Amino acid sequence: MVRRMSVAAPCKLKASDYKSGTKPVWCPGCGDFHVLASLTKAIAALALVPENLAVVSGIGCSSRIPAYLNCYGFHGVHGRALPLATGLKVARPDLTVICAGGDGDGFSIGGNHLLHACRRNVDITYVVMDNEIYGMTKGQPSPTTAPDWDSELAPGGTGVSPFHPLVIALASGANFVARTFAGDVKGTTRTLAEAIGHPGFSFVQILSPCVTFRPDQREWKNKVHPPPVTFTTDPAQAARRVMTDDGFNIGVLYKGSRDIYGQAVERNAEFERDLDAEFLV
Amino acid sequence: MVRRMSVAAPCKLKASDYKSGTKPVWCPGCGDFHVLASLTKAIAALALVPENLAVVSGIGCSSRIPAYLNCYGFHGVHGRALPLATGLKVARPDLTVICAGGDGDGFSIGGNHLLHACRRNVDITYVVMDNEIYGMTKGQPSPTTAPDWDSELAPGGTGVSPFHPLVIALASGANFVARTFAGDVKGTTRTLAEAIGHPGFSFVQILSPCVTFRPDQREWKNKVHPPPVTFTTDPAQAARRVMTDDGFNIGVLYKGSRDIYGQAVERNAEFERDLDAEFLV
Amino acid sequence: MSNTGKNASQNFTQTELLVHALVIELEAVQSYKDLAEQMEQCGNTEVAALFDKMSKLEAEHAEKIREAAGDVELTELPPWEYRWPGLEPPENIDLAGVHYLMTPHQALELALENELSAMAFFDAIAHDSTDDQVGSLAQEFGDDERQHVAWMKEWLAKYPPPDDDWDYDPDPPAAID
Amino acid sequence: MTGQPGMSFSVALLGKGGAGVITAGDMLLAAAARCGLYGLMIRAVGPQIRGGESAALVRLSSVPVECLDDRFDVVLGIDWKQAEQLLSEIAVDADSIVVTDPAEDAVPHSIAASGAVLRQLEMKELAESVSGGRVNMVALGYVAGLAGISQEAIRHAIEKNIGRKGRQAVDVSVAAAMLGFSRSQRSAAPQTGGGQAGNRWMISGNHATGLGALRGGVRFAAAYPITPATEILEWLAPRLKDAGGTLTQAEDELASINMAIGASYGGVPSLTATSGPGLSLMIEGLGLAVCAEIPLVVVNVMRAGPSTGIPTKPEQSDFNAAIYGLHGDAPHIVVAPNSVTDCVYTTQWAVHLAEATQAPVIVLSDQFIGQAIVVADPVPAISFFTKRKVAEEIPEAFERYAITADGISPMPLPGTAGGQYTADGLEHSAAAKPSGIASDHSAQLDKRARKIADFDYGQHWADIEGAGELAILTWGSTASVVREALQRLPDKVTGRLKLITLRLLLPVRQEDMAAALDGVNRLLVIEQNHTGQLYRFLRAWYDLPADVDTVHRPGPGVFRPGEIATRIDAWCGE
Amino acid sequence: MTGQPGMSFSVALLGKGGAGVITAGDMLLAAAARCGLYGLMIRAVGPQIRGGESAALVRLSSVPVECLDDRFDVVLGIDWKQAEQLLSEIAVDADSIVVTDPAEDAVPHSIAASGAVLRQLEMKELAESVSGGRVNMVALGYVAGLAGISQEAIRHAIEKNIGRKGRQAVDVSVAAAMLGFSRSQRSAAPQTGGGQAGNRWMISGNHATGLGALRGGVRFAAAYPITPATEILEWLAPRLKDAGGTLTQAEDELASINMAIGASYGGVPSLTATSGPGLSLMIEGLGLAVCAEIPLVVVNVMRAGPSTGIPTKPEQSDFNAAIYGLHGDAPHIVVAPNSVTDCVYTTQWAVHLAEATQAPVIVLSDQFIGQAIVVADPVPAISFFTKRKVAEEIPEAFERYAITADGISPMPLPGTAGGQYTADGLEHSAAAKPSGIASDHSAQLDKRARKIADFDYGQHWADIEGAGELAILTWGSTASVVREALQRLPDKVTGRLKLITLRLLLPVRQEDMAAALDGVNRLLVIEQNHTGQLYRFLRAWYDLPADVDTVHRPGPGVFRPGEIATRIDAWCGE
Ligand SMILES: Cc1ncc(C[n+]2csc(CCOP(=O)(O)OP(=O)(O)O)c2C)c(N)n1
Ligand SMILES: Cc1ncc(C[n+]2csc(CCOP(=O)(O)OP(=O)(O)O)c2C)c(N)n1
Ligand code: SF4
Ligand code: SF4
Ligand SMILES: [Mg+2]
Ligand SMILES: [Mg+2]
Repeated sequence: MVRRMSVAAPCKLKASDYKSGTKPVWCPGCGDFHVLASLTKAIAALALVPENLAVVSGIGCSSRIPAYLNCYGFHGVHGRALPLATGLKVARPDLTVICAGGDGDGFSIGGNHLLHACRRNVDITYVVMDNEIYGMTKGQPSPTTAPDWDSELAPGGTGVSPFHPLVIALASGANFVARTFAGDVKGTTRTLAEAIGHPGFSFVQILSPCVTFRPDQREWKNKVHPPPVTFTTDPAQAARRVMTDDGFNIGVLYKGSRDIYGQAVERNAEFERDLDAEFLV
Repeated sequence: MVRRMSVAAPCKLKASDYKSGTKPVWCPGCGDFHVLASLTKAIAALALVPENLAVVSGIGCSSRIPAYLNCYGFHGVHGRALPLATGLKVARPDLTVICAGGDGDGFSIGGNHLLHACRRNVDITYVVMDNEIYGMTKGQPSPTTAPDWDSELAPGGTGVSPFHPLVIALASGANFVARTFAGDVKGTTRTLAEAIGHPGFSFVQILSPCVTFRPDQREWKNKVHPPPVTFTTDPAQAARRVMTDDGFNIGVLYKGSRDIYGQAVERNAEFERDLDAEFLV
Repeated sequence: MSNTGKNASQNFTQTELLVHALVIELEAVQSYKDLAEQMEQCGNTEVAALFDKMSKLEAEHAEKIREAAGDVELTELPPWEYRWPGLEPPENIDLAGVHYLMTPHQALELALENELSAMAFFDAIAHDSTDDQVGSLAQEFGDDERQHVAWMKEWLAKYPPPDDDWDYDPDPPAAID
Repeated sequence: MTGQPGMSFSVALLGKGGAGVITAGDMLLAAAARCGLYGLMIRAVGPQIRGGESAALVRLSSVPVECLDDRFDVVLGIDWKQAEQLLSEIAVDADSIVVTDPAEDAVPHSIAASGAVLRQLEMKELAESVSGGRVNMVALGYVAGLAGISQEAIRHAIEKNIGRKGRQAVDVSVAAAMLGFSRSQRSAAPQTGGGQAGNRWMISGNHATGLGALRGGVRFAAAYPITPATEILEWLAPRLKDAGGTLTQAEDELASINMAIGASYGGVPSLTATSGPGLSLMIEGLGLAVCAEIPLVVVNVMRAGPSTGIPTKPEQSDFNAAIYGLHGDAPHIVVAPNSVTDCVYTTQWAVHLAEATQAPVIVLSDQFIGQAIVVADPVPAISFFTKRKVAEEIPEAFERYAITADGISPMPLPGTAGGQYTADGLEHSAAAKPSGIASDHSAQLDKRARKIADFDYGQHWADIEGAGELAILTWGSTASVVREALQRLPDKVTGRLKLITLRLLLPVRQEDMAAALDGVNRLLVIEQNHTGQLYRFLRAWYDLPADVDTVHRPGPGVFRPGEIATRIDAWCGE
Repeated sequence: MTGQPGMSFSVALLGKGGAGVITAGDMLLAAAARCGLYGLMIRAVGPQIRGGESAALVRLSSVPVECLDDRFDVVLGIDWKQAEQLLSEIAVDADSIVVTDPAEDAVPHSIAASGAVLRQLEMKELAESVSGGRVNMVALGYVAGLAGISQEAIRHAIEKNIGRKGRQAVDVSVAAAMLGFSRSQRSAAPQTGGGQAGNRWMISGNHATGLGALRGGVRFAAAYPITPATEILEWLAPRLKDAGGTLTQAEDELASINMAIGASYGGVPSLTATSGPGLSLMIEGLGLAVCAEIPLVVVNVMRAGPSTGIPTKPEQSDFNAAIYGLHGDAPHIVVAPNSVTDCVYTTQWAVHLAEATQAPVIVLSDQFIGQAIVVADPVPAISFFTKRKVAEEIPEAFERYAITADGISPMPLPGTAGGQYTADGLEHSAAAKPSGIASDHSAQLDKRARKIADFDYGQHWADIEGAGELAILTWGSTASVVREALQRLPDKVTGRLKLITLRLLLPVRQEDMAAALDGVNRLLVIEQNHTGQLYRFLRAWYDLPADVDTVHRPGPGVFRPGEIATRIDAWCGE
């Protein structure tokens, strides 16, 4: 009556085996469906064992993704996915940890954790499904929304210029930086697989259209294009490139080789210190 | 018995008139004394009327500065100085609003607000007294601390690379970016005056030694030097420069001319909308 | 990015062709199944049924390819190693092209588009291939797709095109978090 | 239709996304208003953002109503695709009419088993017979007919709702509605014509909250969206602008509350609105406002908790967090509107209290109150002569945190010469200097407590109805349900009953309560949460009769008046 | 010296920054321990970070002591520069000895007026007579002499404290100390030799907390520094590493609590420590741990509030926030150590409770308990056999949030095949799928409440001493003061008295309390805050005797045993 898969067993699962069977709440046409497809394909390509993979998220349409995957998941609170993922990976370095969410979750309320996760460089992959909007709360501007986009909360536009997540990631020390377009499942799959495989903190911004509140984003498929040059290993150069591009360059933009946080620690060592002795006087 | 200064009165106060008389809690030799001196000089040079100036801060040694000034002040909670300053300036655009604090307050717990304050570009000046440490809590590493700096909380160092506040500010859209050294009172005074005068969000990082927990920072005075080139108006170029400099370039690094948040709003208009009418059915 | 060169259709081996053909169909089976589910979730049962039917059709097709392969072992490649003419396998229905209020007509148009691109994919190989055996196999697959195209067109004729305001939803979306 | 005082008629319209049941419900409500009826509507949704099943739960009545009925007179399903979960909130019985389209699936088992009368209506067919016609309009016409609503009123409601789309669109909709209407027949619906057209409001609680805030003088709002509070902020955004104020979208709730504090420190009455998770993030800011003595209104529209909980459903379970959540001894004010329309008044009062006491005020609304739309009598504007005790003339030895008799220290606004001081979350002396001295700490603690405890809240602290030796104590959205439950009970029960609805939850009003409970020997506390939070609070702070009972259950379903009437009846008979 | 059971001797050493009074106090304590005494020391500081006046308040005793005395036997001022504020905490009387350096300013008026015996000691001069000698060592020798501490013990303490600086440094210090010692004379200090050298611990409450955490099995800590909790984290940092665990510094408290939740989800017992402002920021995370059912220990070392308050001073005023602060109905556990040494036990127990119940546990310590250093008997290690109910074998129809009899659902750890599930802060079904259905919500609410309410807390919920018809109820650092106060009262008073010290603040233990209060007809609740938070909580949740009195006052000063003895005596006589 009990099934117990050997952890060491070779894993030959198909992409569809990584789906949980839970029906997404997403609107048909939402880019997040593509991301789900790409992610399962990337995981299958990497032959990751479902029970050794954990996907952690915050709150938002995009953040619902863990429940749709056949792996360990944590649907945390809004904006705190990265600390959750950090704690998990530091405590359990044997797991593959992916953190996922939206632009509101990751760049607005969660912006500080992005800075510090990049800096800390724990070996996790952070996937942001960027639709330039708060989808789940019905369409308010996010940090990546264009300043003139009209909405109920900001009639006539916010007047605030969008910020550049990739530049922020580069400036903060992310070890792998890429941008993909959700509709490009093949490219996204490859980039995700590469990001997961790359040591340290990997950041992947996926342009993932919100068909409900941003029907204009259906046009993105005609706008994206590969970057004019291949990735660099110089963050300053990468940052400058991204700061001046049109936002629709897709592909891997930067690969670094910084030290990984928490890898030096030897784990499960015997407890050596006599704690009591130090208090004796 | 009451004194009531006319707001329009010409203001010819000396720098010392901008001190409140409250004795600082700071350690003698602390760089923050220099910052206090520079700030009062800058304010005096700008002939700001004390009651039309507000200085807002968070928590930390550096964040104690409002109480030492003769102006309106707000010593808020840790990390939230920028939102306080933002609310105040947006609601009271007639005031000059300066936000001040430390590297822990501004870059660690307050990091997200820095991102978004830069982006929003409200007309305030943000002064960070960076001593690469949490002074007030007795010496823990901050986001700007070198990775190998040994401390009780991070024995042997954090292993985490410091992040670049100026690059973050540039990437997020700050409208004026400068770095000064506290010990250079003349340069700091001039830069602060310029920053306060510059419209939009101005960010000034002041290298301000903590003589108690970082006695090594007494060496800073021998390390700082003016930047090799003059400031730029291209944020991408500025970012690249700062990402590759030695961290001791001082001076104005960037001046922008982005739209200022909240300036378009017409204030104190007569209330025109008949609110009741819209509910009638 | 993928190698999308024009000559990509020239040098397929037989096994490669079979693998590509199989993957095209399997992807399509999955995509149609996903879409059928999505439509079911939205109560758009008519379109759901159509997608379901498409999925079954593609499954039959996949079976046929497996048969054609005989003893040849078809190992799947990492997704990015396939050589498709566009971003995606030709018969991979565009998940973004759907809408919860879409009509059967639109669903069929989508399907037709995909059958056409699959057909073009095989036709190109049939035309360009320097290997006769590969060429004729591709021709065969292309003909199967032609058959599908014909069916799609037939079905399309049965469903009226959508009204102008087919995607009009008088109600606002729901906020759920 | 229930046999209650006032004729009430409850209709549920169900349909998958795109069917337009919410719009139809909206129009039904507007049409009813036109006929002089009152009413209420809430929207129930499945888990999907788009395309999922949803329901408009509409109640019409000849007298004002502020809650749902226990049962539905009419349930109309445009389809029944994924209706199961929604149907758990829609009780039907043998007296109910269930309307279904023969072209769709059969009615779900739970409905069929209820014994309700089934009526077939070819909605799809009828809609298709009008070029461009929609099923929801057919449905609207049909139920409006059942409810005795006039054709003119239907036409008017359609016009109002979609008039901006042009003549053609209106005509098509009206035509479809009339087809539905023509198939319908008048049921025992409430009397129409009880009021005059054009003197009713149609308003949601969240909009009412926004209105109260504006009336109270709020001119700065900081916003971070969260269900079910977002509409307050979205409603305010353009209107604040018109009023010469600002709404600023913040990066998170930590920022939004601190922005509001900053603006208020500058002298501008300020507000932010949120729900449970956001309230949790605002706790530190609330404490700062307490200590630095900054007026501030935080509206918390409660949803089912804990944590993310059930965002689209109501619960009265943030009571404890609002009352006790702040660290340290942190006196502040908590008020709660007790109906959709009361949001106007209570929010305006909250602004007044915040400004007058220089303290943060939490307004505890909930998802039901916030998102329900009612047709009600207009809420008249009142004036509290709200005025912050501002230090305009600065005496020589001015002290910002001076110890005053009423505990309220005059506050200089930036720009006032000579008033310069540093507001502080550190404990401080009267002169606003940081202080760790015991006497300063206790003097400031006393003062901050006193200014709130001694403030004159007048009769607004509670709404008290009836008299007798039995009392019921409740608050918030539950109050309307209890009020209606009492109307349903026989005089011999209600004649012995007093209803106390708390509007002021904090500070406690011990004297007022003692007076209210004078002669009461049994008390029943009714609230919608798992642990009886109000009940425990009352025990902690008030002297209650020896015999106290409590009715509490969590969300997501709201209480219904019949359910509560039964509970009260049983309790009275105990 | 007071005439209390056990001989106690209180010494205050004052001096401006650089004078080294804290080090001298530390050595005094260590030397006393060497002589078999017990003791306690706290540090009092002015507002300056460096260079301000500070004081070491040391108490030595022949029996264990866990609180300060009301008065000081000896006050030694190396100087009196900015002593005024500190002196408010240092009561002297005609029996006190005040030691002053003739080369410094005269003793402050408040001291001079007390009638205390003034003694001159040329500390500066004596120190200068030894090359490299320091005043604080002269002072140490002098007060050690007064306390009857042996020269050997002084030498030993100096050696231990500065031995790493080399022989020379030790010799100089010893020489200076001996000069002071030689001027001194034995006073009526406690008997020394009551114990053996080497069998005492010298430990602070914060370190004791760290020890308890490690003993309990904590292997992950997330840190954001805050006074007065930082020492817990700093103590843990290297020791966790040795134990194969990790301490990660977070960017803020929102991150630290979520990191701890993430680590614990992974199966590693986790902790974070903070104080009031940080607790406020952790409230949302605590709610997540409740809903997703993740074990977690949060130590909150209370300081005076509200807001930033008085960071260096204790207060028991975060009680409400810890108990009630979470939004929604969010059952969790709150425990409180009742002495410095009890931190070891209570923290270890907290880890056990968190792991066993899959819930967050808040440990409410305070600045006094946390930063006081005691000389005490070693705290023996105990084992709770702490074990999380882990799902190791996954049955076919496994449900993460299964409804079980004890309310505890087996939890699969990542890596367990077949156990894949998504932990969620959204309400969910037993199968861990998001759910807004009433039955799922109430089943999970019931379960989460039950697992905590029904857990077996054994006798640890409270420490109960004595018997009688009068009872005193208290908690935390106040408990030690009350305990000593009772020792000072005559048997005819204490013979009627029962002392109940709550260790488990939440959940409530109604049956246990009923048993404890059996036969009690009057109750006195003692706590250190402004509003009587515990008292109100007890009223809310427990059936108390009709006659309940309350003693509560805020910080910053801690209660003293004489003060409390007087209050109790008066209350008994009422
Ligand atoms: C603390 C808190 N604040 C606000 C919310 C409301 N909320 C839920 S999702 C969301 C925004 C989601 O935007 P994004 O991360 O871009 O996700 P999307 O829905 O666009 O995929 C907000 C503000 C919340 N759940 N918790
Ligand atoms: C919410 C909260 N967390 C932590 C603290 C403790 N704390 C006070 S100051 C400080 C760090 C200050 O560092 P920085 O801003 O660099 O100022 P500095 O003292 O170095 O000038 C911390 C962590 C606090 N007061 N509030
Ligand atoms: S609202 Fe937008 S982001 Fe959310 S599921 Fe729908 S399309 Fe996707
Ligand atoms: S501790 Fe450091 S930062 Fe703080 S006042 Fe002293 S020198 Fe300055
Ligand atoms: Mg988004
Ligand atoms: Mg610092």
